[in-house]
Amino acid sequence: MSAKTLLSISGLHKAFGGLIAVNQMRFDVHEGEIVGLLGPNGSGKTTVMNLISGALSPNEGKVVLAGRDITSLPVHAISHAGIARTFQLVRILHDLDCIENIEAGLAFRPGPLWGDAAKSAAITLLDRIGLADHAHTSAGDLTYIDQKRLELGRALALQPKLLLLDEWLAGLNPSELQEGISLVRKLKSEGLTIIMVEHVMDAIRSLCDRCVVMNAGTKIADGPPETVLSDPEVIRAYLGDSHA
Amino acid sequence: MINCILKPDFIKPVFLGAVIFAALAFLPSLVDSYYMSLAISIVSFAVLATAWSMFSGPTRYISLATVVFFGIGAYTVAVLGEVLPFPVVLVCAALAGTMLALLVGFSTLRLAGVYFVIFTFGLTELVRQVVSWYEVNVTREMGRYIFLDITQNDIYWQLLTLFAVLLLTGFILGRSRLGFALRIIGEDETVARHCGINVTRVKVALFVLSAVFMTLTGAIMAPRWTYIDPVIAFNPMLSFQVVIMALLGGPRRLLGPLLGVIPLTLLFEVLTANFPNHFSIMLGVTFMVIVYLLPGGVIGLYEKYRTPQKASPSNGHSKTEEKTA
Amino acid sequence: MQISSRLRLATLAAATTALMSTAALFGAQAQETYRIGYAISKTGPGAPGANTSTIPNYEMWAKEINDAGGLKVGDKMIPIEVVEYDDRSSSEEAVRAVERLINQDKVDFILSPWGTGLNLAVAPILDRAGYAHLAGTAVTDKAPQLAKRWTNSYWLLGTGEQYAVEMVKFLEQLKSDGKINDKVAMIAVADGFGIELSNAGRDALEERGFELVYDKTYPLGSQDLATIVNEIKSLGADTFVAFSYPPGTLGLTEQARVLQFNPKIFYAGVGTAFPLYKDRFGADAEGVVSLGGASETDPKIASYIERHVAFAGREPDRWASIVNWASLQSLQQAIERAGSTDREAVNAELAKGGFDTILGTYKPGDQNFWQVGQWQDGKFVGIAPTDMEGAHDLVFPKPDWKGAQ
Amino acid sequence: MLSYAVFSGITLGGMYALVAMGLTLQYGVSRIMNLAYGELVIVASFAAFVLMTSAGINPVIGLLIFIPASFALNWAIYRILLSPLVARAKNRGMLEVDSILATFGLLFIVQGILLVWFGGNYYSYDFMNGAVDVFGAAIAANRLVALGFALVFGLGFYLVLTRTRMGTALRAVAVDPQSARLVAIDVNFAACFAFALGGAMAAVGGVLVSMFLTFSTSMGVAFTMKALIVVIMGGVGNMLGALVAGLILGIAEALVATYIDPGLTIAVTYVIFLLVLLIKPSGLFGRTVS
Repeated sequence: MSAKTLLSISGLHKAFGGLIAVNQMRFDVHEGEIVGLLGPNGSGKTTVMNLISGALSPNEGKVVLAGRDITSLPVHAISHAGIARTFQLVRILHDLDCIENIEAGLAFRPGPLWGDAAKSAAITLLDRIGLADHAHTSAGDLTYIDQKRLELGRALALQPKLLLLDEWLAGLNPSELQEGISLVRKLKSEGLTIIMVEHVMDAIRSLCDRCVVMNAGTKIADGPPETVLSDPEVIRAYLGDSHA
Repeated sequence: MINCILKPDFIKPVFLGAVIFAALAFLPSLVDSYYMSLAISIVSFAVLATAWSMFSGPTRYISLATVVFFGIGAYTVAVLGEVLPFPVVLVCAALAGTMLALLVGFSTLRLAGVYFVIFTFGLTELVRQVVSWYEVNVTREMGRYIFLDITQNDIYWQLLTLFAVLLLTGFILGRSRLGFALRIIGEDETVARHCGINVTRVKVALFVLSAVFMTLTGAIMAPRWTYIDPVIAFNPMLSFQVVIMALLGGPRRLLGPLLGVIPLTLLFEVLTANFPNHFSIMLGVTFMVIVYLLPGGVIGLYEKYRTPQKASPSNGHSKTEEKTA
Repeated sequence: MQISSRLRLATLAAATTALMSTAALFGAQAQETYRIGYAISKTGPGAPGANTSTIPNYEMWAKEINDAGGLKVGDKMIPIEVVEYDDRSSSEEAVRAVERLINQDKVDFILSPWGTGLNLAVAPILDRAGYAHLAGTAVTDKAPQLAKRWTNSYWLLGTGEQYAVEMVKFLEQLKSDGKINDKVAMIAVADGFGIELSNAGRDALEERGFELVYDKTYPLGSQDLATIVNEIKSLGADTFVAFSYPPGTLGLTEQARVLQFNPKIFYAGVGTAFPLYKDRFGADAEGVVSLGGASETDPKIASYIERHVAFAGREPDRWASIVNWASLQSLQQAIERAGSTDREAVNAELAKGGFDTILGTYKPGDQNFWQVGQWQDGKFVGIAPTDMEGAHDLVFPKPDWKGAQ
Repeated sequence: MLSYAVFSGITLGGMYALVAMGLTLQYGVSRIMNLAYGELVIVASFAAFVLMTSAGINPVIGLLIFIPASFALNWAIYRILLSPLVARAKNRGMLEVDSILATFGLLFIVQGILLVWFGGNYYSYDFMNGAVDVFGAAIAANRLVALGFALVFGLGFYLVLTRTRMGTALRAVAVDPQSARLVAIDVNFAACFAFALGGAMAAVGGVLVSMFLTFSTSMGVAFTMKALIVVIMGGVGNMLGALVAGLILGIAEALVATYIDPGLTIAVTYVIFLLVLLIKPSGLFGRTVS
């Protein structure tokens, strides 16, 4: 775990009107690591993801990727810098088929692929995420898990340094969940760095190297999953005072 | 790009299109000048509606600025027509249209829905007022005369060429990365951004491209009228007509607008020719009929046009990120 | 859904084509009538003007001729058949309508549309097809050149310059008589007409030693001119000149009345000679000066006005209507003189002139009508050119506004 | 000079506001982008003209007839022509496009009928043109009447909308028709009522402006566009916003005409309008679009 720091956020602050969603947030992510971003609903996890991916820009603070300050860059530039994401509510291009959905990721990255090269790369990638049979299916016609796979595939097509998964495992049935976990594990073994917002504890325990826990917009814990999950403050945040 | 062009699924439609356009070029030798003037109406509206749809189809921005660019083109000819050779004038018109489109594009594309609609309408009035003011106070010449030896047939051929170029551009665009980016933006702007697409730049590029064709249409049409003043050049009815034709035909397909332009131009013509004193009433009734009795005509196309996924009940293009976790 | 919508469109197109071919069929009927065609602004921004000075004249002319049994061509009486279109105040519509009149309806003669823009738009087409063009409502400084460019075109209302200069000559006389000071306030509508007249007026005024204390324009469509009148009121000009369109003319007069702005000369552009103006301001119209004028003591003119009232329910305006009527009278006489409906023969007769009209002996394009007129005792009489027969003396100074009810 | 410019600007702005208020109700509450709005204004102008010139009845008294008549007419327009569109629209965007197309048709029909009846001529009549001295500035009485109506309506409706049960219901429908339904508001009735009320206000505007403007059958579109600008600038559905936006435009026009160039009066209204749109797209008093 002494690998280089890939992502470093510090002093991150975001308010919507009077509501402070993220307050003085800071943590680092090292290369090859899977970091779980945990916390009760409304604690600001997705806002942090949006701040990292550029969908929102912070009021204060810094996001540094591989030594480069990417704070407040436009979304597409952050994407070019090497951050890809999936969305809490799955977002695919419904009227396009699976190949085209993947091509969307291939065609506009640095070192873009287009035409025949993109097509064959897309098919390879579909194979890797287990959608080879659906190459020409409209994305809107896929099952929920397949849509999630496709969205992940599109993110991978961008060849990111850092992948943000926002509750990517939520809503899956037990067997789908196992497939999902092994897919993410495969990605880690290929050396990809991942931040995942997740509520599924099995997944967190089996996948994450480290967890950052948020409550009411601030970080309350940071460490290996077992340590963090037994931290009294974390338990209090999730379950209320009486359980501490 | 090259190998893409050489593919049969590219060559075939282009070849077919070339044959059709070549055939259409012989129209002047077959019909009298009344039908030629009707043909000019159809082709000019075809260019305008197709160019409008090129930008508005995928992005769903309803622009009423068509006549701004059309008028700029017409005015360029009025100002430079007797000074420079006509092809050079056309280039100048295209440049003027590009400049204005860049300015408008970068400042307004963040407006959504009806605000963009009203903005573009306001822009038409503003440009008309500014041109008037300039002519009154600077050139002291209101109303310009265009005495160019350009015949009706010349105008027809020029418009036909412009339409051919536009369709070819649209066709190539549909197969290019830019066109693909536009399709993604039309589906989901947020995803497009996260895929690394510079959405603003793509939109502005398309806005400029469509504006250039509108400007050129105005430039080509201007010699037909001999006399141009701001009221003639910036008549807002033109923008409305283009929107309605494009919406009726279907703005998300390359040839869709043509399906609105042909029947509506002919319908207007029949009404004009047969009901000189009741044109307004007949036109109004026709509109009502289209809206109420042909929901397949407007609404069906509209659904296809505006809301491909049922998940976005709000105005399609202002999807915002979920703000809190 | 998609297929059915396409199908519907196809049906629509088919129906459209069917309708069009019937239209063409009607157009092709040949019979013993003289076919008069015109496309004019029945709707759009040009409609009020066209309805005031042109449409009633066209309709009344056709009716009077047909009531009399038709045009007397040789020894036959040929009735007039009218084909009319609405150009919706658009150049493109006007162009297409004229093409339709020429090629589809194959009319014998085409009457002019309303306004400078549309007359210029159709002029080359009429010229190419060999039709004469009696442009009744175009005021353009290029009128002499245009008449040369298109040989059978007649620019009946002449140039903007002539009205402005005639008016200024009048003012010069008043100034040298010591009746008015050398200060003039001028306002013009920002449209071709207003700008041409104000350009000519400015040059003519400055040449004759007047000082323009106010020289601005207002945008077309603006009726709210209170601030302009208020400012002008404070400038001490004895002469107020507005080259305005009817809504502006009425607005300016109204504000002058409200503000009790009483210059010695109150000149307001198009619209003053309209019956509307007298209806609106009643006795306060007295003394207001504008372009146009009519010699109502002339029995021909009096009869014309009377017939116009009977036909259209209102008086004609005292400027373009009169010139238009004279040109229509000329056309009738040209056809009858030619003794044939042959277009070239009629055109040749038109070019000869010498017609007996409400403007006296007249050739289309003659500027022998009043350039400056004034409301006097409920009549809009001609006052300049002063050497024209029947010229009235100026009522001077304009009586103060009596004010509204 | 300054005070006169400001006063005449205020009367001018009052007229803009007056003409726009009905549209802000129709568009804000009923969600109908009514392109035929200006035609309804003109219809009222013609009605006032006919009443004045043929029966000699004072237009202000005529309002007693025009207001209920226009209310009924607009009620019928909504019930017969527009409610089918409302019923079939799946979302706001769809209703917007539908209502634009339908009222565009209505615009031509109304204009066509007026044209058949009245022809294309200019119309104007003389009523209450006497000057009234307002702090040393002579202003025509009819304009002051129009300004008075604008102020009364603007402030009155603002109070009605914010202080009464009916007003709260209308505002609820304006903000969110779905949720309004949940709290037992009859949304259809409220929308229809607001549309009819907007139409009645259009008639008031039409009658009052006919006292001092020259009008013709083809002028409706100009009113629609001016009203639309005021509505969007003031914030859709906001009466007070319409009043303020109207006054701003009026005063700006008068100041520009006095101190810069009367040739720029229309240009300046559009410049202000476009700037407001760019800086605050939801209008001066509008809620930010979420």
